Amino acid sequence: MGWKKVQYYQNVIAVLFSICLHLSWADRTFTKVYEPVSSTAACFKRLNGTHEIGCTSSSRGDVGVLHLVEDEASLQWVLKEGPHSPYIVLLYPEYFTREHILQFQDSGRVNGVLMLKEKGNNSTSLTSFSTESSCPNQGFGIYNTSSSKQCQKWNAPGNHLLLENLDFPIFFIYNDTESQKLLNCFETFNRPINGSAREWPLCASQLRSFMLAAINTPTCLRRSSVFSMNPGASRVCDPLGDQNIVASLFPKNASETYENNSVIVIAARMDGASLFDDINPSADSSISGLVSLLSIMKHLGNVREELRNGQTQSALKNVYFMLFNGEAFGYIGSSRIVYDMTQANFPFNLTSIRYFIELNQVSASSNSNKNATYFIHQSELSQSKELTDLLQKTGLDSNVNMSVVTSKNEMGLPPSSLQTFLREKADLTGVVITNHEEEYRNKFYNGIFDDKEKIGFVYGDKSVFSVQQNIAGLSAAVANSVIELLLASATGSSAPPPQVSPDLGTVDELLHCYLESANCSIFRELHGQNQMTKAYATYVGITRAPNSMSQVTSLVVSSYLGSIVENITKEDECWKLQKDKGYYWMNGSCYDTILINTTEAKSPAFLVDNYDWASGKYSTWTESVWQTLSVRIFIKPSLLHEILTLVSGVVMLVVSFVVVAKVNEKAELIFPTRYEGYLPVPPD
Amino acid sequence: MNLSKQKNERKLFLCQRYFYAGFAFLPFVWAINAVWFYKEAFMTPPFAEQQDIKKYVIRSGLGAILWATALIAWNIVFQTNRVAWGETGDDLSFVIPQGRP
Amino acid sequence: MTVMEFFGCTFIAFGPPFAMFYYTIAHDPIRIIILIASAFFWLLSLLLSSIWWAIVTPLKETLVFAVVSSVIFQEVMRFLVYLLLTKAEGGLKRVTETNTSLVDNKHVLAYVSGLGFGIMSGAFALINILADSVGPGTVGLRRDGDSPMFFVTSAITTLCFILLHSCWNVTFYAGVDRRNYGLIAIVFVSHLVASLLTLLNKNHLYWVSILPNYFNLILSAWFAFRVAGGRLKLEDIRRTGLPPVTLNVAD
Amino acid sequence: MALVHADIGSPDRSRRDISLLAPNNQVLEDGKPADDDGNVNPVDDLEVEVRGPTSRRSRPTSANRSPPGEGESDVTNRRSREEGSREQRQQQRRRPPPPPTAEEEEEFELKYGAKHVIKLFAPVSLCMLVVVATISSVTYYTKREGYLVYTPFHEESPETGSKVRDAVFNSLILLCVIAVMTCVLILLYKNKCYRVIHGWLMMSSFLLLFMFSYLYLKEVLQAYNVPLDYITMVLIMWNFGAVGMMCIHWHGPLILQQAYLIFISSLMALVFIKYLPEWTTWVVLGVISIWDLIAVLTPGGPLRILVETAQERNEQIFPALIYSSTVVYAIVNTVSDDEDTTRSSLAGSNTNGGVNSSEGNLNQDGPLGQHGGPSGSSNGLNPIDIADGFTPQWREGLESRVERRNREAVASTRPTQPRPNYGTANHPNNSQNHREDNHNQQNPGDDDEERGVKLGLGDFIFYSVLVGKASSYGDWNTTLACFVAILIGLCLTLLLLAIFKKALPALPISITFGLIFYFATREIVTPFTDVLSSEQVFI
Repeated sequence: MGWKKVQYYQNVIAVLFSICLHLSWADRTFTKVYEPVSSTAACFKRLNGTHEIGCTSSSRGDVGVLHLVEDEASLQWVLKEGPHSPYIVLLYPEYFTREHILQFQDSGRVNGVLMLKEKGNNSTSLTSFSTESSCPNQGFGIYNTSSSKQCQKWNAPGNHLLLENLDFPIFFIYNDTESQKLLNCFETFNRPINGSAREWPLCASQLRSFMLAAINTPTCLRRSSVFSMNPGASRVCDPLGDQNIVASLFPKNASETYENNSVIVIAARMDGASLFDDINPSADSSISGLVSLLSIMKHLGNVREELRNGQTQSALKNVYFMLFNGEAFGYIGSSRIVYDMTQANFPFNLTSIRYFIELNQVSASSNSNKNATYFIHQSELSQSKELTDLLQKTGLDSNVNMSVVTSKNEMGLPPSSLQTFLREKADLTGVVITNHEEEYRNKFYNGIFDDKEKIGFVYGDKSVFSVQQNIAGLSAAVANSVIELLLASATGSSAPPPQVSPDLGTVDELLHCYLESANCSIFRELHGQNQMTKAYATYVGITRAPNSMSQVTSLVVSSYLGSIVENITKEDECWKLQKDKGYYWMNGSCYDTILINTTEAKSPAFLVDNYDWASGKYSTWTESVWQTLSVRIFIKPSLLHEILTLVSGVVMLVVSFVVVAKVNEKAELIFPTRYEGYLPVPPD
Repeated sequence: MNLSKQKNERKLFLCQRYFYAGFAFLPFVWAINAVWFYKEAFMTPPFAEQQDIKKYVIRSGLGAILWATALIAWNIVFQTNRVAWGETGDDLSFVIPQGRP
Repeated sequence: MTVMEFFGCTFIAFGPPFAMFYYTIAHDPIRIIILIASAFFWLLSLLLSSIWWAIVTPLKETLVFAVVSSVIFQEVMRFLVYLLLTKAEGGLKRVTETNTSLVDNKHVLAYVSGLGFGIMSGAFALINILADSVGPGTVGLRRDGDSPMFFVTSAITTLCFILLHSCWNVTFYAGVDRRNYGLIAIVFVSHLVASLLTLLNKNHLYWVSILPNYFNLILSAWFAFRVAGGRLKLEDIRRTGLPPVTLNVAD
Repeated sequence: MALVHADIGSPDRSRRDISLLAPNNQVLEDGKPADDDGNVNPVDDLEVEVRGPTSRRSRPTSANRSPPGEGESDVTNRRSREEGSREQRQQQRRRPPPPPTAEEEEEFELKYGAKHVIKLFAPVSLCMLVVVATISSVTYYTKREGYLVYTPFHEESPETGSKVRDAVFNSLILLCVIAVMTCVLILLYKNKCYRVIHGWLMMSSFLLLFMFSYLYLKEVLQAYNVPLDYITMVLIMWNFGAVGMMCIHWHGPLILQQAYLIFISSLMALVFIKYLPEWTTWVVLGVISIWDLIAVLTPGGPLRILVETAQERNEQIFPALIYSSTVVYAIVNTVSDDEDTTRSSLAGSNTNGGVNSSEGNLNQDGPLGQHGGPSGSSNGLNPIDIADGFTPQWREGLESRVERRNREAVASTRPTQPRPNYGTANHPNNSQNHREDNHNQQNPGDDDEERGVKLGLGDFIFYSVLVGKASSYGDWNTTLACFVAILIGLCLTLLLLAIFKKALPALPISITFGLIFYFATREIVTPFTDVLSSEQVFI
């Protein structure tokens, strides 16, 4: 009862306090002055062993007068003629080209760039947009600098801006209403009237993307460690990295070891990259391969028992699925796994690998009534006739053409995770399946526009030549050939080998999940009901912060390769066994996920003691820490106006001092002091 | 405390103590000494201890100036070469500026 | 960066008051205390009028009522300060040892507390605006007619009001002192007029509001000057120590 | 000669004065039996000095004492009176002056009060300024990074009820700690454990001067992104800290000592602002000022006991944790046991005379002054929360509270003690030869300094906490309102001080005003003024 009273009083006080402790800036002056621009994505800073790339602003943010670059005239205006420099350039993607950006940088008249979405809703106006290097992951592959094939222009449209060090901030505004704000501000205040500049005040903008790191990875790591010793100070950069997903088809008990050439590895990469923070759909760059690998897992998972019975005598003991992360930045994931293998921190080592099948960019939409064609790339040193034949055969069964790229091709092996394996073991038998023979068919490689429209994905499109149809076909083909490989060497296989047929539904749904909205049936079942309605970012991110992309993917893998534990029906029991048995409760049942593992995708460069950062053996990318990323627009007064205000203020001060001083010393005379106090004069 | 209240021996005593204290890498103390006793040393009508006070004031003033110049010189050197020194520069740094080399 | 604008506006608005403070008040502790006290009382009046504004809903819509009521509150508070000072005067007499003028010439008292009123009102009117004026931008992004002169005009008007308050105080005290209610009426009316004029700023009729206000300031200053028995021709004062002519509005 | 002449002038009035003084005999028997011309002067002098310019009645006397022709200008008049008073003061050395009567005391209070109120306004404002400037420029002090162990409830829950409960509990815990500390302090004080206490005081101020200034330096540099090397840093910190210790615990220029005290208290305030949870801060401010009231004014109140003990032991309150608007005499006293040679010389000014007279307790006097605070922190140190790693803040938390405690011990203007002081002070001077006299001539205005108003750093700290917290929300109107409210509160407190002539708590009035105006302004006034200023309407 007494407690009730106390409670009551507390509530009273609570009400009083809650009245007292809210804030409203409704009428503060800065709301008149500044208009924040939301839904922006910033270009940020990354560092490697020797350089820093990306953008940074000054700590207070860079200010400039807005100007829209839409044609040569306006470009010249910004670069030469315009009287109001520095400028903040407002432009459409087609003007976001290497030479323009570099011109801006050299002119010294540009304090920042704001890129808008391309005009209109259809993103088809853009023919190519790739900020990635024209030869991706150059120097990390098997081709060393001496080789002529070190930089083949696989990514022809690539303008390498992702790897430039730009000294002004760049933002991408992906929301039309926000971009309209900027355009209106420009039109109202700034747009030159028939060639003559407007008068002050002009519409200006302030871009804040201050990056804490500097110079290069060793420096910023060193400084981070220095800071971590100081209380209250912060890290300045973090290594890129996340989780690889490694799953095996059959269980392997700890004691047994695989003899040589007894394992098939099917691999794909999970991550993409882009110039801007948090926007990297990379539909073709990575999602296509990822989805097709997932679908292969599902196929093989379904026929696991038959295979297990069939392949007992087979020389091929197991199939390993690998999803590499951070491949876009110097093969972080794969190089780490290879490193672990060489360090014997992995279930098997390189020599155990019989076949290595990698699915790279595999989104093929065929509009004519002939099958889509996929290309099988191999390294010169390790050709494998029977594998390619097999793939071609099974491909035809599920109506996809597989054409083997002849070794006479000058391009060599395209950038792929296989290269890191070949680096350690040159004669590894591996194939890379892609949708391109020479340079990429994907003109938006590792760019912000590499989205579903570019690969022509339409959710629920059942037509024969749709993307999902082709990917499903490819996956079925690979799955079938793996099945044959597993069973072929088996002596006296009794039952006929199982066949899988393209699973359109799964591929369609997965593409929808990864490209359109994470709020799809699969993810909701596995990862909880509250999913965001946009697709997950594919950027690998930093090791400290696990990204949800790999988390949810590992769940998908578990649901395909894991086995449901029948006898456990209660959630808490399932969780109890998570530690030792690797049980995982999802989708209303308890999965045994012992076969599915995630390994750290952090570059070996950060593990090797006193690693030579300049050597370029491993990826050394780190990402700078930043505090705020913000864009706001406002009216900037003319310098003259400011100076006049200041001067008049100072004059006022001086004059008043003089006047008051003069008056004050004459005060006795001006105001004669006769005693007229409020009280009557005291009698003497 | 209020110097003008102090007896002359007292002033001398204080001035002396401050002067000797300054040798413990305390140029600030010397500076204070110089400023604090300046009036006593030069402005007031002469008294017995004034000569010593003068001596101490002058010496500590010189010491302070010496220290100041040395410190400024060192800081100029450091600020200009910090980046060039690389790791040593960072190790020497109490506060490393963020976002620039 | 409009840091320049910040300093400019600060000097415009608070330069003259600071000068007055420095030369006429800073040297005398009692005056400082009186200044702060009257500032505090202005704060009270502001508190009252904002409570009034908060509870009486129609005021929220139309600022006119709020302005009128707050003017009334301020004048009442002015009177209270007068009473307080009168009560305290005995103490003051004993206390002030440095200069007798504070008590002998009561207008000094009035002026000091008036300056306190003014400085406080000026501070509350401008300080947040000044704080927001630091930064790259200035007012005028919204096209619904925010003018880039916002900061400057605010500063100028603030200065006007600070000076007005000290003049009003002198006149007002003299009025109460001599039971001369004409002077009080003058103060009240001129305060009302000044405040109501600033309502025009919303429509950016700056000249319409600022010029009359400064004219108003000149008038009030003249009144205050005469009431305080000020004389301009210093040389003939020197020659013949004429007793000052004090203005009487009532008759 | 002129002296005597001047004095013979008014024997009858002097008698009247004596009769006036008759009631407080304890002083009279201190002094030698007073013959006329000796006894008159101080009183007369006193009277002149008090009524001086304002009361016409005393003009003639001062006029005929000062050389003719200087009478009309007020300034010269005063100067002449000064000289007069000096002469009188020499005589005071020889004869114990009768203490001023109550009303004269009051006039002294008001007269010097006004001066000292300003002398306190300046540092208080300065302290607040430092805090506010830091808060609004260095984000470190507004970031939430942990808590004191005092405040186990961290107000994390979203709903208001539990937040308030947390805040209340936190502040109650704090209050209990304070109470315990106070009692501990009093015990130590009564048992004269001066050495311990002194040690702790040195240690805690050492901590403040080095560790917290170090953190402050670091944060400021980082806020402005200025590189600095360890060598310079070490040198700066070492010099800063060492000089601080010298000025606070030994000798230093008054201005420097005051600067250090101000800086220390603003550091402390910043620590509180950083490590106290949101609402706890406000509740604590309220609770502490209430506690203040109780502890100082209730008969059994610990602080009151403290004050009384201090007075009956006739002990100077020490400088280390008290901001004095004038010279702090405890310094002089501590010196006297440093050095024998100074003793005779010290006897020169009447305060130093006190040293000789009551050598015994004055030797501990220096140290005595210096303890109190740390005794608190010494016991406060037990519950250090290593997990939080806020040992220092923790210790400071305690210490400052104890400082607060000392404050009331001292927040009285000196005239509460002058009677014993005069008595003891001037007694031995009779034995002094006249060499001192010329020495004394060059330091007039002892009386002013006699009457220095002293304010504990605790007040500085909590005022600054309030204002700093108010400013941390970015609304300057609120900050300004709190500032003015606190100053007015301080004014009233000092007025009451002058009236009641006893140690008063300096927190309650100011903090109450401050809190009222904080919430009122934030909730009611600011919306109004924002509307006005956004529409450029002036009232």
